[in-house]
This record gives sequence, C-alpha cells and structure tokens, in this order.
Amino acid sequence: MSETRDIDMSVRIGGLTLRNPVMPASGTFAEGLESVIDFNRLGAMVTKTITRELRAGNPLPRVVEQPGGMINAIGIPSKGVPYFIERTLPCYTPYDTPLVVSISAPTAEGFASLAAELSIPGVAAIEANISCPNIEEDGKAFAMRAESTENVTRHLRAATNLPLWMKLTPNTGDMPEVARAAEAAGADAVVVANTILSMAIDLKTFKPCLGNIMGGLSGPAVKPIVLRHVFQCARAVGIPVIGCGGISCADDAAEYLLAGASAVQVGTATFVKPAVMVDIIDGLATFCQRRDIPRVADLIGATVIEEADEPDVSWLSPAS
Amino acid sequence: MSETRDIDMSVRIGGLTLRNPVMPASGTFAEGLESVIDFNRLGAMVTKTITRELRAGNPLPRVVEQPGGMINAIGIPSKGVPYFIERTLPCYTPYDTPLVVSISAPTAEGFASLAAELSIPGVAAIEANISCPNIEEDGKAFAMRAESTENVTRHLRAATNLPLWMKLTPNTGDMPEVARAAEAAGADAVVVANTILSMAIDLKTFKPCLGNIMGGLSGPAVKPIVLRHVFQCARAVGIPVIGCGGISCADDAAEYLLAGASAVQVGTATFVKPAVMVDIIDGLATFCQRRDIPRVADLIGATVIEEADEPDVSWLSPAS
Amino acid sequence: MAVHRDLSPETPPPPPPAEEDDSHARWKASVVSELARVVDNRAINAEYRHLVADCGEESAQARPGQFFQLLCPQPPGGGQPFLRRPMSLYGVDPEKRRVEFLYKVAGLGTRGLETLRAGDRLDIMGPLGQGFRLNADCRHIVAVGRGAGLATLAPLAKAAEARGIGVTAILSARRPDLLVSVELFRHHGAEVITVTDSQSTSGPANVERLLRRLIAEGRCDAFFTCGSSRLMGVQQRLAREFDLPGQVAMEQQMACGIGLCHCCVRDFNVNGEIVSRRVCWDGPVFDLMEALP
Amino acid sequence: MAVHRDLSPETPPPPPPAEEDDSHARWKASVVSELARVVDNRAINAEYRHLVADCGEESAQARPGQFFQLLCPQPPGGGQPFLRRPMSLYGVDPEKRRVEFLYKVAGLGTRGLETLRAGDRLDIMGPLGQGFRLNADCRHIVAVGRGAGLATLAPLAKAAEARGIGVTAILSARRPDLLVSVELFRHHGAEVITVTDSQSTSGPANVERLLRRLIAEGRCDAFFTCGSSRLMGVQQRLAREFDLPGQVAMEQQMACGIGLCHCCVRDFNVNGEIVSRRVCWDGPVFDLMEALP
Ligand SMILES: Cc1cc2nc3c(=O)[nH]c(=O)nc-3n(C[C@H](O)[C@H](O)[C@H](O)COP(=O)(O)OP(=O)(O)OC[C@H]3O[C@@H](n4cnc5c(N)ncnc54)[C@H](O)[C@@H]3O)c2cc1C
Ligand SMILES: Cc1cc2nc3c(=O)[nH]c(=O)nc-3n(C[C@H](O)[C@H](O)[C@H](O)COP(=O)(O)OP(=O)(O)OC[C@H]3O[C@@H](n4cnc5c(N)ncnc54)[C@H](O)[C@@H]3O)c2cc1C
Ligand SMILES: Cc1cc2nc3c(=O)[nH]c(=O)nc-3n(C[C@H](O)[C@H](O)[C@H](O)COP(=O)(O)O)c2cc1C
Ligand SMILES: Cc1cc2nc3c(=O)[nH]c(=O)nc-3n(C[C@H](O)[C@H](O)[C@H](O)COP(=O)(O)O)c2cc1C
Ligand code: FES
Ligand code: FES
Repeated sequence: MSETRDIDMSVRIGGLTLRNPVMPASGTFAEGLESVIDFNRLGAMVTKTITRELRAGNPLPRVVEQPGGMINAIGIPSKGVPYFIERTLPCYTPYDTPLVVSISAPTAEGFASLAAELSIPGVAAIEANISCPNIEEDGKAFAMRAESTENVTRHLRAATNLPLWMKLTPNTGDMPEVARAAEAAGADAVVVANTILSMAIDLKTFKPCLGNIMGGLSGPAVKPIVLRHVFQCARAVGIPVIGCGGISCADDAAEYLLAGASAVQVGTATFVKPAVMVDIIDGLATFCQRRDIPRVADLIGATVIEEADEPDVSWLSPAS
Repeated sequence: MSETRDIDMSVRIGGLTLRNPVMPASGTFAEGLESVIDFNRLGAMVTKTITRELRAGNPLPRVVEQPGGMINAIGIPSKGVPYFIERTLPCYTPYDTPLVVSISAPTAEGFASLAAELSIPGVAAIEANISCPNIEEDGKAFAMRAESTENVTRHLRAATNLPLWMKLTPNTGDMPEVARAAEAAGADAVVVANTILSMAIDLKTFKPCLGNIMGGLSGPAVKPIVLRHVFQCARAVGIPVIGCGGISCADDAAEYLLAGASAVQVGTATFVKPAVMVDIIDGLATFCQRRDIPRVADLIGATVIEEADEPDVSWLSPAS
Repeated sequence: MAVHRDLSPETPPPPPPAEEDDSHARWKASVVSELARVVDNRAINAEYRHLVADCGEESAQARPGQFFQLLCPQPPGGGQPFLRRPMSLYGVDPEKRRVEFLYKVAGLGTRGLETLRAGDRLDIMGPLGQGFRLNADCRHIVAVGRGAGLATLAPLAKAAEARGIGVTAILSARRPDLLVSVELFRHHGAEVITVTDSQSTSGPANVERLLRRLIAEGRCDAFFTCGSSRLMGVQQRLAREFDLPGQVAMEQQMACGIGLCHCCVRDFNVNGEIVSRRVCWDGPVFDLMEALP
Repeated sequence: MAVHRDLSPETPPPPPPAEEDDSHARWKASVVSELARVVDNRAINAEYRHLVADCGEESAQARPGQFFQLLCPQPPGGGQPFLRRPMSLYGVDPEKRRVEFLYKVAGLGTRGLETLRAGDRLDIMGPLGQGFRLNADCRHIVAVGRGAGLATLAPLAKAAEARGIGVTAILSARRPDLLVSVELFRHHGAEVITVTDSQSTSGPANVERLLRRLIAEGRCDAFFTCGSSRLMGVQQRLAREFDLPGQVAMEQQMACGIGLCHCCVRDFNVNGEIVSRRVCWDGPVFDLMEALP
C-alpha cells in the first residue's frame, strides 16, 4: 500500500471524484465481500440492480462455467425499494466510499420514478441498467437502440440530480451511437458494458445448461470485445466511459484506461479471486510508478495511435 | 475411421449434399493444409475471401494471441479473379469435395458481378462475406443491417444459379433479422458467423497490438456467443444455418448442431491442431454411435427446450 | 402458500466497519484466499480422496459445517476449471494450522484436485458459510449422512466430544468399502451405525427404525444430516412427530461462495411461505424443518 | 517500384491428390502434429536452452532451415499460450528419430517450454517451410549467424559435410559465453570464426573484412545467413559486388505455420517489384538478394 502514496490515484466521473478508478460491477458485489476486503479501499461501491417490484429471479441452473469465463442468467431477484432503503442501504453508509445504486425498470417512467425514490442521502450516483427489456418496445432492451436510450435517459435526468450513469449492452451493433444518445440526453457517464448474450448446451441431456436457456457471458473471454467497445465509445462521447468486462488484473485495468475508460468495474474476477479489486488498485499504482506516471488519470485514453494505423476495416465490421 | 461407416454423416445445405457437416472457415484454409489432412475427408472446402481488385491486406502485426483465442486483422490480401481461376482453382478440382468460394466486394453490384464471374465449373457454391464495409452505406458492413443484406443478397441471387451462402457478422444487434432478410432475398444458407470486432493494447508501447488497431476475435473464447447467435438464427429462418465460431472438438460441433446448425466451419482451431477437422468428423460419428443416433442430421436443432424454460431475459438483452 | 423466491431472510450483518480515522488499521479479513500447501492427497477408497493442507490462521478457524472454495488446478488433458469448487471442511487443526477435505472425483475441478502432490500449492478460500450450531443443552445428537455428507458431518464428532455431547452416527453408503469417516467418529467416542445398499440396510424404513430406537432411548436431542434428501425426509417426519430440532447441510452449485451472485439459491419453507436463500451465505447449514428436498 | 503487398509468388504445388477409388489409402501426410517425448531440456548458457525430443518418422525427415511449430505448455503462474511457437530445427537424427531445438526464453510460450522435463510430452508440428538448398556445384559456403540464427544455421554443418562442401561459420554474439553451435560446427569439420560485441569484433566492418578475405581465398561460393539484418546487409552488398548467391532464413510472427492465415508476411524485392510472401510457407529460407531488412 505504501506505493499508492506517491501516485495520484483519483479520477473524476462527472461530478464525482473517486479515490481510485476501481469499483465492483453490479451483481457481483454485496455485503458479504466485506469479509474479504476493506470497502474503504474501493473507488466506489455498486449495488446489484434493484427494481420496484418484488422479483424472483430466473430458474436454476443460473450459472455455467466456460473456458475463460462464465454465463449467468441470475435475473434480478429483488426485494423491492423499501427493503433496499431500510435494510441494504444502512450496510453501506458507514463507509467513506460513494455508493452507486443500480436500478432497472420496464418503462422509462418506471426508471424515472425509481431514480427519484432513490435520490436520497447515502446514494452517491444512479447507475441505470438499461440492458433490460423495454416493455414499451416489444421487449427489446432500451440500450439496443439510440432512440430508446435517449428517451429513458431524458426521463431519468429529469427525475434526479444525482450523477447518472447509463449501463449499456454490448449486444447491439450501435454502441457508440447509443452512448452518444445517452450523452445527449444528459447522462454523466456510460458504463461499457453489461454481459454478452450467450448459450451453452449440455451434451448429456441435450438441454440448455441454464434454466433461462440463454445468459450473459462475462470474465476474461469477453475482454478483447468489450475493450474495443470502450475504445469506440470513448472516441464517440465527451462524458466519461466506465469500462467493464473481463478485468482480472491491474494490467487489464490499465489496458481499459488506455483505451479511454475513466474508471473500471470488476465483476466475475471477484468470484475467482475475492480480493482482486484491492490487488488491482495496488497494481495500478505500481504500474504508474514503474513508468513515472504521476497520476493514474494520465493513462485515460493514452493509447498511441499512429497516422499509418488508421484502421482499414476490410472484412471486419467497421470501427464505427 | 471405421466408426464413420455405421453412421449416416451426410447433411443437406440447400441444393448441396455434403458427405459430412465439417468444413473449414474462410481465411483459415489453403492448399498448405493438404500436407496435414486429406481434403477428400472434408464435407466441403472454403476458400479465403477473394475480391476483384488486387489488395494488399493490413499492416503488421496482423495477429495477437488472447486467452482462449486470437484477434486477427489480416484484411483480404487478394490476387484478383484471373489469378484465382488460373492458379488457385486447379489446386482444388482434383478433390471429390465441393469447393465453396468466398467473395467480397464494396458494392452490391460488385458482389453480383464477382459471383457471376465465379459461377464456373469447379465452384460448388458461393459464400458471400458481407461482413465487409459497404461503401454505398458509409462503410457500414452489409451484414450490420437487414436492408443492406437483403439488397446485396437479391443482387447475388440474380447473378448466380450456384447455391448462395451469406456469411453474417456477429457485430450487429439484429442477427436474426439480418438472417431473415438473407432468406427473403433468396439465400440458400447463412453462415453464422464471422469474427467479433475486438482490440488489445500493448502495455509496453501503449500502442494497439494490431497494425489495424482493431481486429476480429476467433477461437474458443467466442463459442458461447456465436452458439447463441446460431440458436437464434436457426429459429428465425427456414434455410440451413452453418455454425462457425470457436469450434475445436467434436463436442463443440455437436453443440452447434443441437443449437440448430446444419453444418459447421472450423477456423482458428486448425492453427493449433492442424488435423482437427478430421478429428471432429470422426468424433461426431462416435458421438452419434454412443447415443444410437443413426444420422448426424438427427442432431440438427435437437436441443430440448422445456415449457418452463421459456427465457425470461430480465437484465439481459432479449433473445431476439 | 405464497411463493416469493429469492426473498432471503435477513442476512447476517457484516462485521462493523472501521472508523474513518483509522480504517485501514482496524479492518481485518475474516475470509481469506490463500495458497495452502498440500501435505497429503491420497485415495482412501474407490471413490474418495483425502486432502490435507497447511493453511493460515483464518482458515484454521473453520468450524464444522463450514466450507471452502477451492481453485482447482488444470487436470491432465486440459480445460482450466474457471470457477472455484465448494468443499466441506472435513477436519481442522487450529494449532497446527491445517485443514482437511474429503472429496469424490466428479468432473473437471475434482479431476484437477486429484493431481495435487505433497508440497504443491492450492488456493483455498474460506472459511465460508454458516456451520452447525451445537446447542449447550443438547446431551446426545444423531448425525445421519451419506455421500459427500459423510465428509460434511465428520467434524461434528470432535466438536461434540469437546462439548461433552454424545453422538450416534448413522453412516450410509452403497457398499461397506465406500463408507468413510467411520474411524473418525469412533475415535471421538461416537457410536457408529453403518448402513449400506449392498446389505439392504440403508433404506429409509430401516433408518427410521434405527432413529426411533435412538429417540426412544433418549439418545436423540437433535438431528444433524447431510447428503441424502430421502433420509432428510425421514428425519423431518420424526422431528415433527417428536418435536425435535435439527440441522441440515445443503448443496448447490456455486460461483462466488460469499453471497454476491445469487446462483446458489434454494427454496425453503419458512412458516408456510416459500423463501429463497443463498446456500453459500445463509447456509450451507439450515434448519431441518425449513429445508425442501 | 510498384508496391503490391501479399502478392506471393506461386506457392509450391500440393502433393498430387489421390485418385477417387482409393483415396484414403493413397493420401499421406507430409506434415504431422505429434506428441514427441522430451529426452533432454537443459540450459547450455545464460540465454539458450537445448531441447531434445524423440519423434516420429515424418518429423525426423526435417531438413536444415525448416522449422517446427511447438505447442508450448502453460508456464508456472498461468496463462496458456494459445498459438504454437515457431522453432528452427537445430538438429535431427532420422535413424534415432530425434529432433533438437535451441531456444531462448522470451515470453509466455518459451517460459512454458522451459518447464519440460525428460519424459514429458511436447506437441510438435512439422517439418515446416522451405529449408536451405545446398547446391551440388558449391565447394565452400560461408554461414553467418547471430541470435536464434545460430540455431537455425547449425544443421547446415552436418548437411554440408555429408555433401563434401566446406563450411566457414562466422558466429556472432554479445559475449563469448553466449555463443552457441561452435563445437557443433567444428565437429562437422567447419572452420569457426567467433565475433562478439564484448570483444568489439562483431561490427559489420569487421565481418565484412572477414568475408572479403574468404571470398579472396576462394572459400565463399555462397552465403547462408540468419539472425542479423545488419550482417545480412553486408552479405547482400558483397554478393552483389562478387555476383555470389546466398540464402537467408527470416523470422516473422506466425499463427498457422502452413500458409493458411497470411499473418507472417514480409516484403521482398523481386526484380524491383515489392512482393509479399509468407515466411512460413514460401520460406523461412529466401533468396538473399530478395530479402528486405
Ligand atoms: C457447500 C458444499 C460442500 C460440498 N462438500 C463436498 C465435500 O466435502 N466432498 C465432496 O466430494 N463434494 C462436496 N461438494 C460437492 C462438490 O462441490 C462437487 O462435487 C464439485 O464442485 C464438482 O466439481 P467438478 O468440477 O469436479 O464437477 P463438474 O461436474 O465438472 O462441475 C461443473 C460445475 O458444477 C458444480 N457442481 C457439480 N457438482 C456439484 C455438487 N454436487 N454440488 C455443488 N456444485 C456442484 C461445480 O462446482 C462446477 O461449477 C460440496 C458442495 C457444496 C455446495
Ligand atoms: C521460422 C522461425 C524460427 C525460429 N527459430 C527459433 C529458434 O531456433 N530459437 C529461438 O530461440 N527462437 C526462434 N524463433 C523465435 C521464436 O519463435 C520466438 O522467440 C517465440 O515465438 C517467442 O514466443 P514467446 O511466447 O516466448 O514470446 P512472446 O513475446 O510472449 O510471444 C508473443 C507472440 O509473438 C510471437 N513472437 C515473439 N517473438 C517472436 C520472434 N522472434 N519471431 C517470431 N514470432 C515471435 C510468438 O510466437 C507469439 O505469437 C524462430 C522464429 C521463427 C519465425
Ligand atoms: C452473476 C452476475 C450477476 C450480474 N448481475 C448484474 C446486475 O444485476 N445488473 C447489471 O447491470 N449487471 C449485472 N451483471 C453484469 C456485470 O455487472 C458486468 O457488467 C459483467 O459481468 C462484465 O464484467 P466482468 O467480466 O468483470 O464480470 C452481472 C454479472 C454476473 C456475472
Ligand atoms: C486469420 C483469419 C483470417 C480470416 N479470414 C477470413 C476471410 O477472409 N473471410 C471470411 O469470411 N472470414 C475470415 N475469417 C473468419 C473465419 O472464417 C471465422 O468466421 C472465424 O474465425 C470464427 O471461427 P473460428 O473461431 O473457428 O476461427 C478469418 C479468421 C481468421 C482467424
Ligand atoms: S455462490 Fe454466489 S451467492 Fe452463493
Ligand atoms: S503463419 Fe499462417 S500463413 Fe504463415
């Protein structure tokens, strides 16, 4: 920890200054982790997505392991807002670390009223998980399209003065456009990204490995894909991009910062190595020290692109 | 090889009957592989994508290794059509295995005239690699959108009587729609899918690891994602789906068939294990034998979906 | 009966967070992931292997019914297990700082465990979950186990002995040679009754007869069980009939092992309402009467 | 000078395909991937390790300048190398069916190679590429190598000896203790001249002087070089001046190793036109005069 003293580890995400750029990803963090790491070391804390209604979550099995990652279809089991305010929130208020509350709703109005209800002391920012189905648009996730993203962001912006982070899905072909829509409608940051829709089939039973048939891939396997999304989104918007996908060591986090992320979220890696976020924080400090970089924020978007490197997308899909 | 005798390994892809469902993926196959495997064992042969113009391909480095896969930005170095017809085609005509020629062009008309030019003896089918930029649509790949896919497919359909396979990109949010567009415009099959646009940054130089900045991820890491695309596309269209992404053993191939693929293409795995396609063919026969499945075609789409399993997509993007 | 899945009861509150002025000094991990050093790893019968490892202070505080999440090495033939694998504590020595596991080779992860040799490192994470509670006013308990449950129940023997509580262990297996923990229970003064499929003694009817006799003899103040839902059903019936308490250790597939991911939920019947609880965090030991098969 | 990258010259035609009636019986692999058995794997100096492995018939047919693609095991600390790693043939014994490699530990893959012990299996794929051609009317050749080039050139010594061709080897390294292949060349009757940075003998000027003397003495009918583009430049100049032939073995990052992927291309100057060739398939040995640094 002594290394961290020399390096300015702080980053700014919209109106918030974080002590360092490392925080958990929604759905992979809860009070239980306090038995392993000191929450006062984190840049921020992010809750599992909550909804207004009580929800059961998906049928089992909810998780299946893959080479270099896992697919999950947990769903959003939720105990509702009162339970959250009375029981969950007090677990986090003692810490000197901003708490980001992840929310979801089936309509733009639903998002807005939930955000309003949760704009209370102890909540430092709202992360809107818009990778969920929009029942007003035939069940397509809000973040699949720029228009629906703009609409839900606008509703949210009107409903809360808290910093507003929009968490996008990588299952669209239009991430940079969707990010621009979020920015245009007043988001303070975009989180790139949620999991990648995936599937596995059990060769003994011929049944899908997950109760929900499909689920979201996370872990190291998705890193090169999501890193590209972050690179593209960071070039598309002026607001901060928070990178999230497969980060499991300080080098991965540094790669995301270089690609343009202002902070990173760590999810699945915590399941394998529960203290990994603290290792990443210390490792980022060492990374900077070894290279005589005084502030971790100097890494943000510092990828060196040479003239000759302008991408010739050839048989690949275009680089936005 | 004796095992394969008892099992009917043949599959039908539109008008073509293949002796078995295993073939190489475009860009990962060439004459050199003849030094390792007998091309007469394959279900089909697929050429590297060719273009009308001479093309140089991308700057180096063109490949970077990732956990469970690799990112490539080879581009489409091409020696043009006359070279292909005079020099490449004769290498494959002696084999008793259908040759599929992969083509690409920057416009729908370009695709059509190239297909017409290549509808010659020795070519059994055309695979249109429409994951390449459409210069008439601001460089967006044809396969990013249903409309441009429908348009290019229609042009191709009018230009050739050969079986027409459309190779789609997974970098869109609309694969099933794109597949439907290809079907509507007369495609005989869709190939799902090309590589997933990705990136890696060198932490020593802070430069992108690839000369082209971004490239396509392939190999085991993409398997759960592409398997999902195949499952969704196979439910969306009536024409055969050819699965391609991360297949590296017979079990992977069986999973793709169960998900709805009528045949599979094997790419990156050949780089690691050059005889892998033959192993997969033999392994699929064994797979069927052990389960008393008389025909490999019986596996196609045989995933067991129970009523209760109807997906609740929750915070994931919707299942098309 | 209202169905609300995933409405867990209050989870145990986290340890009080440190005060601001001195936070880093005060906070202390109660769960660690550490590289334990394998002391021994050998087959004890045709199915089970016994793994002994030197560990740190925190791991050596593990209590009966708790478990560890093991990061299994890659087995020969490839395929790196990505997630950790849950394993019950089989034995622990706080002085020697040593933990023991008893495992059956099932799939990728346990095939990896099988490769470990003395001196190798193994990443273990724990101690995890809510273990068995041994009530002081218990005089005599009955432990009923089968399968991996024989491992899970084993550390109760020593703990009960230490508290002067008598133990009768009914240990079930397919064949006599597949029984484990028999000597361990005896060593700690427990009476051991073995029942097996091959001897036709392991059926629920016979176990119920054995249990009724123990209850009649006043030698069953509480049930402790793991590894067989049929035998759990027998005990639930008897517990209701005789108003006896009981605890059951449950299994479920896990990812995080510390209550973060909600992949390990099971339904429980709490006063007629179905509630969903996380096996890793709210359990793995639950009230016998609330468990559903 | 027209620039057409990736316009490879005609690739060697594939072996004639089998006839239909009897295809499976007739076709035979000329390149195999097989599990070789490691016989020895030890450091020979501060930088290089010598790996010896028993292999099959096809691999043992490898010729000087050809290479293998090795599937490297996972090094300690994790990270499975995904792609194979190219390694030049360092030695081969067709009777004993044995191949040898000389490698420097550079990154993930070679750190994995380092862990191999006698008896371990190593997946090798080969023999690959176009090796050196030893022309019958050559009386005396000069081999100039540095770095991994010292390994690549080594098998020339035996091959030249077998054909009665004289060899002078100019072997370059940073320090005398880092020189490899010296004894091997001497053993096969070659004259060895060593040049090193630490002795200030390895500069291009000195090597040029040595080469001019060999040419003057009529002991240089052809150049064979690998591992230093500066020294390649010297030889290209002299080859032009004295109209001597030459061959150079080139390196490039590889994925497939058999001409499928086009990731290993390099530019060559063929009669004033820049053409792109695949190092794995069209090379790794190329005409000295066509090579670009
Ligand atoms: C709290 C708890 C304690 C346990 N204690 C023991 C013990 O002491 N001895 C013992 O032999 N086994 C025990 N098990 C079961 C053990 O965890 C599984 O046998 C093991 O995870 C199988 O992993 P695998 O990779 O070998 O099998 P695979 O089938 O390849 O595993 C695939 C996935 O399914 C999970 N899985 C498979 N079987 C089980 C199972 N029975 N329970 C939970 N997850 C499973 C794995 O963790 C993995 O995520 C316990 C399980 C739990 C939940
Ligand atoms: C035809 C040929 C013959 C060779 N013969 C020898 C030999 O006999 N002895 C020897 O020590 N080395 C030789 N090399 C170089 C050797 O292949 C690399 O040192 C090795 O691939 C490094 O792998 P790594 O995982 O340890 O390093 P990393 O840096 O982790 O490798 C990352 C990637 O870059 C590639 N790469 C890194 N360095 C090189 C290089 N110099 N050439 C080609 N690819 C590279 C790797 O293959 C891998 O794909 C040869 C290279 C070629 C092309
Ligand atoms: C078990 C699990 C549950 C998750 N639940 C949520 C959730 O409730 N809300 C959300 O926005 N993302 C959720 N995610 C997605 C993660 O926040 C993150 O975007 C994704 O896992 C990619 O990061 P990673 O590779 O570091 O895990 C979940 C991921 C996992 C693995
Ligand atoms: C080196 C390389 C070159 C490729 N070139 C082409 C190409 O020319 N045309 C094409 O349609 N796909 C090309 N692809 C994509 C593959 O055909 C395939 O869709 C992809 O690699 C996924 O399959 P895999 O995971 O089995 O490799 C290429 C892939 C690789 C790895
Ligand atoms: S395993 Fe994650 S909550 Fe239980
Ligand atoms: S390495 Fe694939 S073409 Fe040379």
